[in-house]
Amino acid sequence: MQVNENFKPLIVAFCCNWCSYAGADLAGNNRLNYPAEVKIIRVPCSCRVNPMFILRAFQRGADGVIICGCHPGDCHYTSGNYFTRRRMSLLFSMLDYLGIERERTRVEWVSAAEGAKFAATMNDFVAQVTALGENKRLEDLRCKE
Amino acid sequence: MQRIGVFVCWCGTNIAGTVDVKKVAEALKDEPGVVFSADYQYMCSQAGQDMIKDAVKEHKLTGIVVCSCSPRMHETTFRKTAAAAGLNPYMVEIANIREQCSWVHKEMPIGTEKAIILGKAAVAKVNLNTPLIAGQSPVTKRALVIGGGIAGIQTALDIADAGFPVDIVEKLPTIGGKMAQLDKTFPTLDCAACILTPKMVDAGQNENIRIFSYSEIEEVGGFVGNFTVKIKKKARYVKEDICTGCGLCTEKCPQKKVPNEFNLGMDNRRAVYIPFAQAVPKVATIDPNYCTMLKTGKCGVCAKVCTAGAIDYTQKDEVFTEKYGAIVAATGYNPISMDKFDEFAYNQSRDVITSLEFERLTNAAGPTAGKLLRPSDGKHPHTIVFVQCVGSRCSHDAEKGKEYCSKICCMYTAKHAMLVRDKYPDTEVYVFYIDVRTPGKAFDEFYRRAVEEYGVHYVKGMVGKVTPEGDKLKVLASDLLADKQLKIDADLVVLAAAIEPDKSARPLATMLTASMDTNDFFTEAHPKLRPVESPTAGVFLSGTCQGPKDIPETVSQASAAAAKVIGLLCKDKLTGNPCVASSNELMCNGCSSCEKVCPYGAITYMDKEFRMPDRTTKLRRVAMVNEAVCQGCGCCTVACPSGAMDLKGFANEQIMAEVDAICK
Amino acid sequence: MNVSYFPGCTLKTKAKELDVYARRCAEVLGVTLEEIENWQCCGGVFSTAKDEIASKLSSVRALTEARDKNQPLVTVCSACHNVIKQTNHAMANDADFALRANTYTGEPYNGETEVLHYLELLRDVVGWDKVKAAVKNPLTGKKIGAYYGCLLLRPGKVMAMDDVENPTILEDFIRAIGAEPVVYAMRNECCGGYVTLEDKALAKKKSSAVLENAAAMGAEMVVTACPLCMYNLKKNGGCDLPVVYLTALLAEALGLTDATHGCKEENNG
Amino acid sequence: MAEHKNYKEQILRISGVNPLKCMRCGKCSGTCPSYDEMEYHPHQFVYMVETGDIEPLMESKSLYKCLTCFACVDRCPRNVEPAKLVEAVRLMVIRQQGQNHMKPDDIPAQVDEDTPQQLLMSALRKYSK
Repeated sequence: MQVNENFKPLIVAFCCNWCSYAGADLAGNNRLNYPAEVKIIRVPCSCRVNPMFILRAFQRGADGVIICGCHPGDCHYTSGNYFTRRRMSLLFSMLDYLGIERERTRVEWVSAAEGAKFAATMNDFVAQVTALGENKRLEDLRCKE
Repeated sequence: MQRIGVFVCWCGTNIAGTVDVKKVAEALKDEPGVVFSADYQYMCSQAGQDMIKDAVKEHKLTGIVVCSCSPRMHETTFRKTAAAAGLNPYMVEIANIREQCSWVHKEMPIGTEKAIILGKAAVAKVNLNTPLIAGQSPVTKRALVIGGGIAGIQTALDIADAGFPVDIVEKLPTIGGKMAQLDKTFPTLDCAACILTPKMVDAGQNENIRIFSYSEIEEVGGFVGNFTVKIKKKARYVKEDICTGCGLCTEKCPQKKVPNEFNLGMDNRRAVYIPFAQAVPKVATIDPNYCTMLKTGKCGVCAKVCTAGAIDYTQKDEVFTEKYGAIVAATGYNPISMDKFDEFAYNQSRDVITSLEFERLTNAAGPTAGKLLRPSDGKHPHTIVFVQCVGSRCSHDAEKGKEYCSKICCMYTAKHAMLVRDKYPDTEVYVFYIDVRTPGKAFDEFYRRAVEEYGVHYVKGMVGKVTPEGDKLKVLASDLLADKQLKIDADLVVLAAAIEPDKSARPLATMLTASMDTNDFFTEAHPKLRPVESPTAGVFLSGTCQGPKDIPETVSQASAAAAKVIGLLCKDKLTGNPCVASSNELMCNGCSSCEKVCPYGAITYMDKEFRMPDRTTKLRRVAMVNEAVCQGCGCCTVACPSGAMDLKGFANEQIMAEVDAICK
Repeated sequence: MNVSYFPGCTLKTKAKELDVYARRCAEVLGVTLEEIENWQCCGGVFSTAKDEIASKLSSVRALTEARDKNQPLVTVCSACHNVIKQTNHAMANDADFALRANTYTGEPYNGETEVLHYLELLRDVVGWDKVKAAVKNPLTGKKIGAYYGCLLLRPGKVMAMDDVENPTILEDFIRAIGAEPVVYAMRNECCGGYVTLEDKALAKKKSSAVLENAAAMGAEMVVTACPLCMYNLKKNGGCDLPVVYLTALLAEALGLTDATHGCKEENNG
Repeated sequence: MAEHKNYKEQILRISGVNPLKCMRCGKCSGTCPSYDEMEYHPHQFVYMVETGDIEPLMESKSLYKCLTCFACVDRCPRNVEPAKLVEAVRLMVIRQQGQNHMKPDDIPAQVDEDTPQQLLMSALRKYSK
């Protein structure tokens, strides 16, 4: 496989406001590095993430999408992350069918206390997506500049 | 079209160190809708805020983007600034270029590039922001305190003193908690009971305080200002209002072999019991696991001897619902199990005890009436070994114990050692320590007194093995400073067991939707600036459920939590979160998908008349969101198949715009 | 049920009764021990060095054979068990080690085999209830101290047989054969077996500390699974407390033989 | 000398131990059954490897007194595994040419009729290459 040494993937991370966004803040407080390719979008709860957002991201040229929420049982809204888990497993299998590898999508539970886990997760995910290379599927070339 | 102002903060060098703020301000200037862009050293300062206000007026801004620290830090600040300038506070968006950019990336070009993208995403979002007006909800002027230890008692007393009614729910038959079991307290050596019991009595007699003892929380619903809590009052088989606490039943009960949990199983109580003399409420409780009458239907001695007629074998658990404006968690701690540390032979010898058991052994109301006697043979111990840090400070991969320092052990061990030497000068006392940690007022002085005045042998090192043999405990330990392995024949070994949050805290946190750390301590809203609040609005933290603490710290936190509760209960109305779901009636097809996923029951359906284009009317079933109940998770928006449901402040369009801006 | 069986060098020579009784008792309890073909000595000690590969290959081969037969691998000797279980753990969890070992053997193996000590076989496969039911000659009234030593339990995370500091498996065994277990703290301390050649004085000190503690707590005999412990406790224990193999006790309880007479016979044969 | 500096690195690599995890509680030495026979004790092995002070350890008889009983490994609250360091240092010595601590010729004098085979086997494995 051809690997482009300079390839920097574009990663969209949806983080729930109560756990994972705070976990990302904690990673910052503790100065735990992770690649700048990760861009975080704040949502109130991981269950706010509409599959449309993910499709849109891939359409617009994202190489990977990760959704982070509270650990099961710890959702600020009691049960939102359970919905996320079910919705995303369906969506990811559909994306897989469409040719977007499973490794490009991920759901991860990161609590507000897990800054280190946040950074480690992002490092791992970026490495994983980088290894896959650029995502061509679903991409709408009209959206590229 | 919006008129957006962009304000890029340097945060001193926190942001400016890795992000070229001038370049960011410059790059965002040409984004759609942006009419003003500037940078400043500290946007959150008064001068910075004034700069925003001036720009709003001067450039007739309709929206604001602040590129600064996390919105969790200063979103409220900048919303207030906007409001002061006459803007709707929800026309502000924050681009987090500190925690999620400058602090995690090291190189200036990379940090700058990312900051620009985050800024663009925020601009894209603000372009679609609409003014939001928060609803208001009334406040139930009653507080709930969960846990009746010193933390819960202090919180309840302070709230009650301010004139608000407060309920304490305690799972045991009496309030008092761990402090009631302690003998003396460091560093002043005043007796725990002497300072605690007056507070227990105050709580019991205060007209603003109701104590639900022997009770547990079953269910929590609602939100800040309007919690609905189901409380289960367990059957104690004694009518609380009639029992006089005379204790006659507890003397006559024929079932004498029940391990006494108040003395940590070191002696026995009866099946009907009052935990200790100063219990509040001073009411007997029948233990259904041991009561012969409840188990076999034959006995009834307590009912016969009770002159008040308070015994009621038919009593059932009772569940009732109360409404509260605020909830305080004060669930406390327990020493960890010593099962994983049996190299210290805790399970093999009765003369290896934990420090809490030691408290009971030296307490005048304890199993030995305050005489320090060995549990195995009742003899006076002549050599006592204290082992510190048992189960504290363990690494994660050791797969036993806790990673944190339990904080109180150094001081109580110094206290125990000192008291033993004071009362029994013929006793040799060894304390094995890794570090002696005594940060606190008069703490180190106290520890030094134990060494210098009382002659306690402090040994830097750790006990590796305790071998019971004959009536001795052979203690093998290292003395690191002398570079020796010590072999001590001890009579009593006391383990300073790590402390952990009470097991009831985890299910409670789930009910409260309050977050916990990996050790099951409640997480505070901010580790420094909001240490007594949970991130869940209306839930406050008191005492060791938030982290290891000694008594003075617990009491300070308890009072601080009370102050926060009082501040909340003083308000007549609370301004809610306007970022709630709303349904577009014209698109709603009445399918009920949203209703099924809503955890709050905030969505109801109604039949509504709609005018059709042909001027007829049609009755359609449509979703309605109760804005006071909706918490804004957005789950329904994804469930909605017709795209009718959306979330204010985090609308589909807004998030899509952010995605587009990032992926451009 | 058939299981793979790794006897080990000592069970074929100095500790024959450990081997013979293990097989006979297992048969009575419905388990056949199938000896691994062409097994090689485990090496007697597990090297913790990550770059020691060759010394662990005999274990890998035995494990691979058991895997191919789809059987758990059972050992009686504590040392063999320790070496094989630790090797298996490394094959499953240390990818670098597994890669290098597999390069030697040429047959990919990644720790699939379940390694059981004879005691685990009794507890988890046979079950104490079945052992109890098979006892014909309960050792009622005998006070027996269980001697775990170091090899049977440690390192705890790898051996994962029982609680390292508060084990019960041997005590449960003693109860199952009708005797009374005596708990003493030195039961999971080392007898010093490995240094017997190097430093006899140290071995004596360690063994006698074990037996003294067992005797002080009222044990009338001590049971072990390890030939090395057996040798060392007997030779260097400095105490006339009898030390017996667990399989000998089991055989006695199952009515297969009288423990003391049986050993001699088997050793001579 | 350059080669010597390499010792620490090699020891850390073959043992897989991170001595920085040690909080210096001394429990390993408090529980070591061979403590009295050792010149350098388990906690000192950890500390001295960390500081790179390895030659004294390599010259010490302590290397051959460790019983490999793993008490220090299982009881360490920080999961440092001192026994693995002792073994690694020992290997650094006996892997050098002519440095076998026990030679086959030394053995017959120590053996009696009951000596189990595994003892001979493990002694050779532990003390020679």
